[in-house]
Amino acid sequence: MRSWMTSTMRLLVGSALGTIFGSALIAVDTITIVSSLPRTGSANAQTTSMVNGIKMALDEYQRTLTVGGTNYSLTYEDWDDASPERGAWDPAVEAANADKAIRNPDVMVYIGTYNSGAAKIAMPKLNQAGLAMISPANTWPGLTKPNVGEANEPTVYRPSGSINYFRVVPADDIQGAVGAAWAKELGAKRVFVLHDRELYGQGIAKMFQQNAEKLGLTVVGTEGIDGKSGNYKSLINKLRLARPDLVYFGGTTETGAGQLAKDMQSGGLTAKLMGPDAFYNSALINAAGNAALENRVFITFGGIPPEQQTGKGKAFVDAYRTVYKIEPEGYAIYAYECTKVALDAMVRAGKKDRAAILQALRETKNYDGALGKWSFDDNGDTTLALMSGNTVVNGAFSFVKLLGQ
Amino acid sequence: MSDHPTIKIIARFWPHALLAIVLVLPLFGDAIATKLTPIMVFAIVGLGLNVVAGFTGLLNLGAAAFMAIGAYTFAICTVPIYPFQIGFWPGLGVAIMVGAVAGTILALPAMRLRGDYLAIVTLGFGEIITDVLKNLDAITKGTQGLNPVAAPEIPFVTYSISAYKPTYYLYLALLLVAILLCHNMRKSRLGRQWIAVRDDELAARSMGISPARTKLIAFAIGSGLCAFGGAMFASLNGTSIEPSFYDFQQSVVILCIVIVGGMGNVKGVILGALIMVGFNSIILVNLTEWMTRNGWTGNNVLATPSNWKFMIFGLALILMMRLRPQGLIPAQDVEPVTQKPATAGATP
Amino acid sequence: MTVLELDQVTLRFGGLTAVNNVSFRVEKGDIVAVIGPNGAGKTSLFNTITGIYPPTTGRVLINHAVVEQPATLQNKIQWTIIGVVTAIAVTLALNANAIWDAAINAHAITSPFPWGQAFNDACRVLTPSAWTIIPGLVGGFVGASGAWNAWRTARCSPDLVTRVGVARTFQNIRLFRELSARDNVLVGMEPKLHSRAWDGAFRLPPHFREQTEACAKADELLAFVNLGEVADVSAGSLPYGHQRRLEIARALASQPSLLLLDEPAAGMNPTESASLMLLIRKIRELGITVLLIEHDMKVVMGISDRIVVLHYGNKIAEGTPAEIRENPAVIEAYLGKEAG
Amino acid sequence: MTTTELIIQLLITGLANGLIIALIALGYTMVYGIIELINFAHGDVMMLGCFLALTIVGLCGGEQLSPWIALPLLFLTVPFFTAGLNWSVEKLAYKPIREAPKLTALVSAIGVSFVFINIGMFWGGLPMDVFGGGGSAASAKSFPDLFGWSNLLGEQSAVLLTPRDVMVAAVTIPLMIGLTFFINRTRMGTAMRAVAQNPTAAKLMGIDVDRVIGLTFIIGGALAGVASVITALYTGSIHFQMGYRNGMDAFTAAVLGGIGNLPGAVLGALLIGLVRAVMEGYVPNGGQWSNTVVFALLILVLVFRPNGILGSRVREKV
Repeated sequence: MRSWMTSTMRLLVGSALGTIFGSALIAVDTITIVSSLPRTGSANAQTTSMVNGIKMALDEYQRTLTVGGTNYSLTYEDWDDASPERGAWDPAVEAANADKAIRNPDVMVYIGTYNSGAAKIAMPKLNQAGLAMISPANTWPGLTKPNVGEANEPTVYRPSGSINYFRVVPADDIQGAVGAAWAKELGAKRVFVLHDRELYGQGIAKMFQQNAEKLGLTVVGTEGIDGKSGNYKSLINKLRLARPDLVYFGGTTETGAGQLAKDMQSGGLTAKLMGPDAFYNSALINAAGNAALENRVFITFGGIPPEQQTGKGKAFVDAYRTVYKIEPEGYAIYAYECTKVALDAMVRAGKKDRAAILQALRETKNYDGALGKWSFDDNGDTTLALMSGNTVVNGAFSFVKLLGQ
Repeated sequence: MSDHPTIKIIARFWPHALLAIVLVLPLFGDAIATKLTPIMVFAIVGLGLNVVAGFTGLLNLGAAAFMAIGAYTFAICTVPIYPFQIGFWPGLGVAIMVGAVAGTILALPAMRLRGDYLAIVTLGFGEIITDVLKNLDAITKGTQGLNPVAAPEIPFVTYSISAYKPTYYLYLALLLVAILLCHNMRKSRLGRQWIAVRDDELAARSMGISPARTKLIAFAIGSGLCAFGGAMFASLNGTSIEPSFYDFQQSVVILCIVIVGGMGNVKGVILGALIMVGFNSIILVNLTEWMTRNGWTGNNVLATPSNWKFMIFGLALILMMRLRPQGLIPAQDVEPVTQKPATAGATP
Repeated sequence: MTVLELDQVTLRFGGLTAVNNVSFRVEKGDIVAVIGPNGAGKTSLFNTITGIYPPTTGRVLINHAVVEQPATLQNKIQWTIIGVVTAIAVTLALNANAIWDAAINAHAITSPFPWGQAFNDACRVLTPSAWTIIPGLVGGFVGASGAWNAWRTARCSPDLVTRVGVARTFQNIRLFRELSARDNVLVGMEPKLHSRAWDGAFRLPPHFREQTEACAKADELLAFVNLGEVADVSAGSLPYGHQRRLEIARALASQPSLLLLDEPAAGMNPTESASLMLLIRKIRELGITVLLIEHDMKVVMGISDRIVVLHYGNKIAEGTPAEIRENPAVIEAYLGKEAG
Repeated sequence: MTTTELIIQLLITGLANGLIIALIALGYTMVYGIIELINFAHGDVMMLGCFLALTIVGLCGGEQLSPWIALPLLFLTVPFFTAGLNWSVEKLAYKPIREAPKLTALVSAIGVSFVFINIGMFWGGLPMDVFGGGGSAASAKSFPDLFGWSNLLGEQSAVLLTPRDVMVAAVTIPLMIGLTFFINRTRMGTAMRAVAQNPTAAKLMGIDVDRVIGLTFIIGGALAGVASVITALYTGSIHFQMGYRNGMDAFTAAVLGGIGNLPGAVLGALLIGLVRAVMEGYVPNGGQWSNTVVFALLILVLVFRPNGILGSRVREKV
């Protein structure tokens, strides 16, 4: 009687605490995958598409996975690392997400983050806990590569000494180089480099500038602009004074890429506009309209764009269109690939164990996924260096050529 | 508050109950502790703003800037890439001092300004600080943020960084110290000066109080506390985070912490921090997860729970102000600043 | 002995002359009343005496001295220091990136760090150029002139006047509504308190010593004005008559040598004003000189030693109550020409 | 580009941006003058106005719509909507707490601002072509270019003057003159000034204070509505978080000129527009310092003129 009461009490208290604090009751037959992405605020359009990608990957497995002969049900939790009062990722929330993931024994893989700044907070925590983290969107090179970012990167993110962080998206140093080479190919001689003074934008602008100078292009100006500014009409004046034939903007559609394209057009500037993968989403076309973009904007993007996909990539894009009735955003396929490679690693690990799964991820070689055939290198980076050059035609992204071959 | 006995008991004893809960909560697992520590940090920042906005009545819309100053000072003093590396405790000390000096510098030109002019100057100061932190990238590493900064440490005790309980109790102790200091200051001569200046500046001047000096002290102490909180936050996250984190939005959150609980009283700030930060990191998160788990979601923009966060947050603020315009703990319920000391006998 | 002397004081607001060339003296131990029709400039005169509006021309002498922060050498040094510090700060801030790059980022983080070398490198970056000097000079100028401007506006301010022993009450009661009655008195005691901010914050002995003493004194004063019962009630919730008396207690708390009462009997019934007269006499017995503005002629004639009459900002008469009662100019001012 | 041309160009962009800020600032400063509330939601009212404008344009044919139909259509609908919105906000969120401490209303305004931001985001999810089909609700939306790209000074001219620069001036300047006339010459304007001076006295004089406050919010909202149409046409894109920046610039302008003072708000706004134009359009790396310069200027002005450039000194009644 007594023991019955105690256990009931424990169950009640446990479930009460569970509902209050969100720690799910321990269920032996569940593998949980969580994603930590900014779901509130301006990145919402992009992350919604990414979450859709993750869900599609799980649905392909009917939400069950056989690992080492045991059937596990796959649960997915879509965590928000943004807070409404900030309208963007929030360090406190990201830290809490990481801690929550560590403390939930069912969580085997942490998909995220969207912002490299957020990754810097989650990475050391997850590293110590030995939980695998795969990012579909972080591109700051310093997160994985030595001698590219700050002096102490990436060792600061690896307090345990081993690697637990992987990314399926090529880092900015590759993209910067590819962008600069393409700019030269497009006939640009004078380039003006703009950035939005955010971690991502400033980083990639720096990479582009270094490579452009290496290739003999003249950088006629660099400028940090305000991503929240209402319009860039004044800035256009400065650009007109510098007479560039290509403007590179290290920024995102959330930090004014569309507005910049629009103002360049209305300001009578004929220079081309080049941007990184963060331009590659429908939000850019929504924001700037076709007229300001058509054959004026040039975008580098890791991997092959949806409409050029063949095989698994094409299957993903088609399935996405069928299920969600809209085009997938740029990062959706990466989120999808993250999830797929994680599930693959679990199967290869053969047991529900963080260390084993981590080891299996490290050993991922020649994975044949939606993005093509690729491996994780020793830093946890994808070996995928193939990028595509795109522009906009008729209100839709249009593939121009493959880059970085 | 209402005269109903139950409410009276709650009103009287909730701080004690809260303290008891907070003391034992980590025993139920680290998950909750990790969520409460940021709330403690924001409570300290709120206490700092409360000295300026609550006690002295100066509307400060730049509290996050002082947090940033604290976080970055602490980071510069402790990161391994710079030669200072003075460690956690000295770092906190320096952060408080730099914060206090920055507060004084801001207050100097702002001293003569009426309420709302001061508000915009502090708002501008906040924008300037974020801009400067971004632009001085040789020092602050711009948008990269500085890391790793010193982790919290307890003197003479060693523990693994991943153990959360020691940090939890350390931060709780620091919060209690901050609460005690604010309480003491309010009950002392300084507190009387602040409230006198807030209630009627001209009358206070006519009583021999120099409002400029009083406001300067309030700004120095308040900014020092905000910087203290900022340094603690940086230490907790292991990085100074990025400059744009300490923007106007953050200042608004801190201001809401102070106002929602009830301006000018210490208990109110604690309650405000619990509600404002806890609402987001506990209630909204769990609500979203619960809705997701029950399949209440879809691909429509309206059917995604996190898309409603702004709305819920905003409506909560409006309703809270509508139902309790004076804040949750109105100033009238607060006992007098100076109570009769036992030793001072009644005069005939 | 003269406690207060007005020497040809004039106060103008734009085109309006509120006080015009008024001179009179108040001797120690006197009760002096200032009367005059509405808008005669009485309250403006009080505000001039207490330093709220410095006189446009003329002087206010309290205990034979003008209360004003003098532009001493110390002030001038202060402005200079603020200017120089601002200049240095602006220069350093504008070159912070370069300095830091040269001094810190250029050196490997070794232990011990080559501080001397770092300092030299920093100095090398800061070689004079237009970019380092001009913004610094501008900043320095702004800093110094800002400090001067702040001093100029605070040169003559009520808190200084209070600190030399002049306390006042207000025509429209200005208590600290959210403080208790006792706290109001304690605020009035400010000029006599010396404990430091940290004494209170850390509860050091000076805080307790002073707190105990001051509270005892405050309770004594509250009892003096018959408010002993309501010491812990917040001032805003006291009845009107109590508030008037509390204002007096608060003013007395600074132990003034001169007390200015601005219409203390306003809104009082005859019984209340009678007890107010008693109170004012009791205050005089404490050795405090009283200057009051009052419309209630019964009070004025009953307690004043001397009366000053203002009309449209001009002093039209001065003398004992008996003299004023007979003065044709005063009668004319109050009742108009026909009656005179 | 010669120096003269450069200066003219900077003046054109600076003044056009300044005039838009001024329209929003007028709403801020009027509301502040009357009830001493910093109406944080004002910028977001303008943002919702932009979304309505885009919806209307979308319903009427998008890019193909002639500006001569679009302009009257928008100016006749959007200001009514924003005025109504502002008025209801006042009735629902501010009026019930008018007696409470000033900061209570401020938090309420912040709350309203958050709600509007959320509504703006949902609005962007409407399944219309102009909203990109509604698939990505949170992204910025392009506003159709109703005016074309011609340079009014001829294609050869180094100075660029577009029809939209002219439109900004042609709409805002008469509006401001009209507003000044309304405030200074009409009965209702006098009542508004009276309430701003002393609400209690105004009430005793038989002025319906509630009505005057309501009217102030209506006028402020209508101005924000006009501003939203102009902004949408001028910048060519709208976003659900655009209210914050526009609101902050406008608020700064209002304070710089002396809050509560209508010409002051316009002057402050033009000043901010020009400073930004020079910083962003000429000074090397000026873009990243333009906020700092604007606010440093504000602090400097307030050190020497604590009530703003045109603000009159408030003499406290003793």
